[in-house]
Amino acid sequence: MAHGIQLVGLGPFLVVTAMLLVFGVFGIFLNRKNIIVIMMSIELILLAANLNLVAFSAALGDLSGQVLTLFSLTVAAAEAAIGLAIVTVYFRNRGSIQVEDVTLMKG
Amino acid sequence: MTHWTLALPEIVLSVCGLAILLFGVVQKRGNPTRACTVLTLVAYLVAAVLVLLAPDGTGYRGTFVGDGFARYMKILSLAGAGLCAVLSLDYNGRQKIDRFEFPLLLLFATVGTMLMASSENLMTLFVGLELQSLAIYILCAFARDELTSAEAGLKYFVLGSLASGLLLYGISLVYGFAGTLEYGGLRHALIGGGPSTAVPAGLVIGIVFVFVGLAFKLSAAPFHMWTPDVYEGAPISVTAFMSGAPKVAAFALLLRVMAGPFGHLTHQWQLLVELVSITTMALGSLAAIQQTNVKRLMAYSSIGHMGYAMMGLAAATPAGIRGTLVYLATYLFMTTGAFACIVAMRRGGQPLDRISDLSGLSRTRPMLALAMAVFMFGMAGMPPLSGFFGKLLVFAAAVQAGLWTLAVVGVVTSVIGLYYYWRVVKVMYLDGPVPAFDRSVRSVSAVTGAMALITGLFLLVLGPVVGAAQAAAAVLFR
Amino acid sequence: MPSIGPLFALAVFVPLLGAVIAGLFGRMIGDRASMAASVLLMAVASACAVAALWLSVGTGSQTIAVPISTWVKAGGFHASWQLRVDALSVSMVTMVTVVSTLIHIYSVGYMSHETMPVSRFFAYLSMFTFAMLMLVSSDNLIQLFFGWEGVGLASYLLIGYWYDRPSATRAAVKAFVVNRIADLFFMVGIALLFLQFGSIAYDNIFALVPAHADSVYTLFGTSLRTYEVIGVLLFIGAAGKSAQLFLHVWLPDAMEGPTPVSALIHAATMVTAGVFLMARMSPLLEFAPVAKGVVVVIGASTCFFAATVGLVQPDIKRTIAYSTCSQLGYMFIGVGVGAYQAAMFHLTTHACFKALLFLSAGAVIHSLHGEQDMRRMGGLWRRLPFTYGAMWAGTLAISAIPPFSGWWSKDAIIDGAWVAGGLGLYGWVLGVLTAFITALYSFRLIFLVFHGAPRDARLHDRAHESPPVMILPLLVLSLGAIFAGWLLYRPYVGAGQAAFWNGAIFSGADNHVLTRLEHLPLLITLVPTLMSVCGVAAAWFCYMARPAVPAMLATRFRGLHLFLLNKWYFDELYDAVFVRPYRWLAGGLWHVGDDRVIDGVPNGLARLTGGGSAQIVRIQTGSIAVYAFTMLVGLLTLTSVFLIFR
Amino acid sequence: MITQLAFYLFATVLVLSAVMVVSARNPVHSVLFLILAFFNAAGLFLIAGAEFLAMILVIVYVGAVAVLFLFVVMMLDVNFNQVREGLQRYAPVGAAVGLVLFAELVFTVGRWHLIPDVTPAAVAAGTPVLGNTQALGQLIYTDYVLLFQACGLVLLVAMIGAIVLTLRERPSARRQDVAAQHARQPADTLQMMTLSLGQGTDGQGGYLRPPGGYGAVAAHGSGRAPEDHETNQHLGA
Repeated sequence: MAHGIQLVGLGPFLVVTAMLLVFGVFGIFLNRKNIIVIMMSIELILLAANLNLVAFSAALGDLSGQVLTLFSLTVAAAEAAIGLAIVTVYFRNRGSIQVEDVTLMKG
Repeated sequence: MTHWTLALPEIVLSVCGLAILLFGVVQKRGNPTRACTVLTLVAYLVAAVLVLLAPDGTGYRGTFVGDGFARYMKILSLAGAGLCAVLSLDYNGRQKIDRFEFPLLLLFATVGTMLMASSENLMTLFVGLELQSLAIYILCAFARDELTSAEAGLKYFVLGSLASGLLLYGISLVYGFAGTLEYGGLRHALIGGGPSTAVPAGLVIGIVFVFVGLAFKLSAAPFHMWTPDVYEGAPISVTAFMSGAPKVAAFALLLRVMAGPFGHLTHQWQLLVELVSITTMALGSLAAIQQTNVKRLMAYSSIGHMGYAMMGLAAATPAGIRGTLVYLATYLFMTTGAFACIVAMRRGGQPLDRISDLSGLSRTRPMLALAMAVFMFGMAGMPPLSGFFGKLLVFAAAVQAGLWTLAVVGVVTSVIGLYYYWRVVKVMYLDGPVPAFDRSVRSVSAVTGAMALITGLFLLVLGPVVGAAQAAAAVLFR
Repeated sequence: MPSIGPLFALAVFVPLLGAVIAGLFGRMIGDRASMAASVLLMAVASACAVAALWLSVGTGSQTIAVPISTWVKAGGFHASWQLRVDALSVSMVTMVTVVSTLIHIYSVGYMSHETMPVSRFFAYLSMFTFAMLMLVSSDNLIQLFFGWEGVGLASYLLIGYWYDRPSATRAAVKAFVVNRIADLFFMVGIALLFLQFGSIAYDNIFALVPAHADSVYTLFGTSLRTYEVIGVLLFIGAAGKSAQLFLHVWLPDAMEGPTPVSALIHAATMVTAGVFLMARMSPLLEFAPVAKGVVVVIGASTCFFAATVGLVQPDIKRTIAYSTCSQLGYMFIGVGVGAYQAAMFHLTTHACFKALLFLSAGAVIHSLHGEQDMRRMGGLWRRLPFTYGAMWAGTLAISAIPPFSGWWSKDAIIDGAWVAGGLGLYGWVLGVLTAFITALYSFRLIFLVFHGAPRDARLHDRAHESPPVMILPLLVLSLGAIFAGWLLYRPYVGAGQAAFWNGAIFSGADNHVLTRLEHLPLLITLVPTLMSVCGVAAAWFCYMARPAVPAMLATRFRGLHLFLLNKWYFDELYDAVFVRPYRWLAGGLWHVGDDRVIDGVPNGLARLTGGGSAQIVRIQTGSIAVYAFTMLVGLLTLTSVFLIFR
Repeated sequence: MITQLAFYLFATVLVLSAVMVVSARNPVHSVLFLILAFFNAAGLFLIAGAEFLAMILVIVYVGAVAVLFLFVVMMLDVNFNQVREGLQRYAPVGAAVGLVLFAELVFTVGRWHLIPDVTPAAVAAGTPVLGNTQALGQLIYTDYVLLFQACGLVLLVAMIGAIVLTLRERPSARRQDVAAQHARQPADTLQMMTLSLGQGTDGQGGYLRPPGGYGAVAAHGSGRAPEDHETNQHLGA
């Protein structure tokens, strides 16, 4: 499978990642419901970027892209942990994680 | 082993952080927060000394660089973080959020900041930025029993993660189209193509994404929306930190990336930076007019300042970068001082944050009012206060680079800015007094006084600061 | 000749001393002393100026630089305080100082009934003169601009001298604002010049002009020649000061100031600055044919427009004000067709007879205790014999009746327009028509004021001749109005012009207007004179022989009459085009109308700022989704901008 | 051929599950679709030749992160029956923005080519002799060690953060403190009293307590004042 990228070509990979990115973006601002879904959308965006990096890395025959992917996976995991912690704190204070409710401060 | 000495400040600071963490966890008797904060300050001091002694050079397979620019930015960040640690001593105690993790998170955020300043590779950029951002997300929600703080943390987290996602996507595009993540390699690739070869559009898009990711951290318009809410909600000690060191670090990245590897494409991104700078300046000054909350006012003010600082980058000349660096230094001290004043706003144990609470301050607390007036006028750019010199340098650079629109917008928004800064001074000096604030603690007064002195007497250190900035800027144009 | 420089510098700076003494120490030393000081110093200045002119002409009009000090030295930008002595500046300085001195003397009498301390008035007058001298004697554009703005400021102060009258302050602000708008263009022009040549000193610019003749600006796909752009920008600046069409609206309102001020503004300073600028920049304009065309068209149109409006004005000062506007139009025709020398000639003679007319009118008003409506005058010639005589001299001069001074200079311009051909013919036709109208309204004035039966017996009976201190300047100026043309024709435009100007005014290689002036067919040269005579005859017919005719014409051609009486509805037009939409916009946005334009502009701006602020704050809803959306829109905008413009 | 087929299969499922993540009504379903998306992304990683990362994605992401999501969604007991009335209003604008973004990306990214003269820097490190995992390991433990350690710091920060934000020590909760138990002296808890006949301990409060109260003995913490999270609930109203 090492030559998978040559067989499929880079183009389809990039189109898939672009779609993932756009759906992640959609999820953020079309979502009127739940903050956790927003966080999942962010995971989708990060996944798109990671997939991009891996695909480019394979196409270039250069490993630094994969190294960065490794780091970004680590960071994303940490981010998810912190994000969920913050959501929990917020829920304890507010009793809700509806997106519309997070508007205490404005102006 | 130049390898290890190169990153010695970061390594030492991280190890100190781990040691302080251990100390805080093991400590059973009493509250270790105060001791941890003091230890953190000591660690900052050690790191600052090491930064000044650190050698120049590149290491870790071209991911890390030590040079004058990094040194300048690191010293600024350490100064900002240290001052906030001092402010937190009193404030957190009174707000009942004095847990020893606070100085630790501050410390790790500073490590991230320093990594950013030394980045010579897009990986370092990303990891440093994330280390810093994650720590700040937590800090924003640190007053976990207050709804506003939790909301601030949540907002900053969600939008910040989005920005990081876009940044990472941009990095991936740059990587894919240029074939490398190293600044040196990127620069080489872009110049190697020669001026005749067209730069692939994907690379250009990648640059835009990276720019957007960094602009978010700078709170440049239209990526600024989080700023006022987060500034208002987060504990003031955190807000004071956020408006200083992270901005400096984000600017360090922006300058390094834009002037370094993408320096060859200046004519392509210049318009972009110009647009964002104009929007930011206009927005910062316009929206600030309506504010009644001091923290929100400071938020919009910091947005505006980022617009001015960006003017130097838009000029894309050594003089412009120098202007931006000086601007950042003056801004850092003014904003920290202003937040120190806000920390002192407390009556009957309750923190206050309305502008009207400052009413008649000149009679109840003349020194505090004077310091606040110095910061306000400094931020408005009145000579001979420090803010004036920063503005002068960036404006001059913009004009020199022929960016007249930028300079004109800058002047107009400065005039508008003068209006709302003046409003604060007016409230303090001309309105009738309200009951006095509580006596402020010596640490807060010391920060306020020191910052006021730096702002007021900046003229005395102008030479060395400009010299250092000049040397730092020259590094980027090797 | 080494002594020209100091003399010239004295002529320029002594009025400043007068302004300082009268302005800063006026209260301390009293009105009489400050009056005496400023008048004496003006006299000294004019003596110096005359001496400098004499020496300069005697030594062949060399161009001499008189350095004062370094002013700005920043990077590549360098400006110094330096005076430039050449035929152009010396003649202007002489004219300005002499006329100003006479006006100063006259003011002593005119302002004698004032209740307010008049030291302020004399300080302004001297300052005004100094600013104008600075303007004409400068060696570079920045210094010129300094004087230019000084003139604007002083005119603002003087027009609004009676600051307790709302109409006066309004007129002052109007003049200031209109001038500022024009100055903006002028500044842009200067900036472009600096960008093009890297210097703002005349010598450097003029030396480089031929070399840069082909440079262009590209704007929206069309390329514009640099010189045309700069020329038009400079002309807009000049048009603001010289009250040319579209920017003339301030001039008639400026009559709110005391009459000596009007005389100073209209005769010697301020309005002539534009013409002077054009003459000064002749080396550049000669390379900008399109810009010159614009100058001719605007000049000729102004010339005609102002004359027609002057025809029906009931107010004596406003009639003369419109005549100034019209005469300036002549000068711009001269500039536009390349006959700068003729324009300068007309400028000089005009200074004499316009000052004379204004001061005479002032004497009439003074004697009638402030009455300005000509319809209430009449038959005054017995009561004011000296004024009457002076007014005749001025009227004959402005009507271009040979051999009075106006005839020499105006004919030179009109003939020049004929010689130039092309757009010049437009100038010629309107110029000739205007010659008729000029004679008509000038004589209308004299007939209405001095002849016929007194229309207001009470006013008539109380009228008295002015004191000698006011009559003396009238006498001197009358001499000028009668003889100046005859005296100056040879050096200014005649056979001696090349020697006199000695390069101060540049004529392009194919600009032969002045040389061909000599060889015009007699018939062509006679046309304007004939028209003038017809005008006089018409005026006599309408206002002496058949006084009922004007009223009949006014009712018959009611529309036209109203059109003229309302100054072609320019104020209303501006109101509709600029003021009203602005107010509508402001009102639509903020539901608040503002009654006064002048207050409306700054307040409106402040509101705009506040309103924009409110809008921005409204977007800040606190919703994460909205924030994220804003970020993405920003991202998309930047990406698109990048992709489109890269 | 089989590679292409696998790619398109994984890609299709990935994109579809991404759509479902965003559009599912029930957040629990969203999380499950997210897991599906991660699995398929791992498949794409495999096709691209990044085996180690593919495994990491499954183990770390699916095994830890997604489960964490699931856990939080269920713990917070959010009301997911609310109708999304806002969606319809914003959908057209949002869709337009998203489509333009997509078009721009595909338009530019689709025409991929390297800048001429570029020689990828780290090619040598990925020598075919080593497997993907070894090659990565060799890189991150040598050249990129600083960044690797920085990532460790990121995780540490996340740990500190999660603890500092969510850990609550309730004074009412009784935990065993072995050291305290060992250190207990009879005098600390035992009080000898002489009581006259017919009188109980009522005058002393009925029964005896240890001197500092149970709280001081049972709960060692950061010394914060006792707090109860129920008292904070009113803020949410």
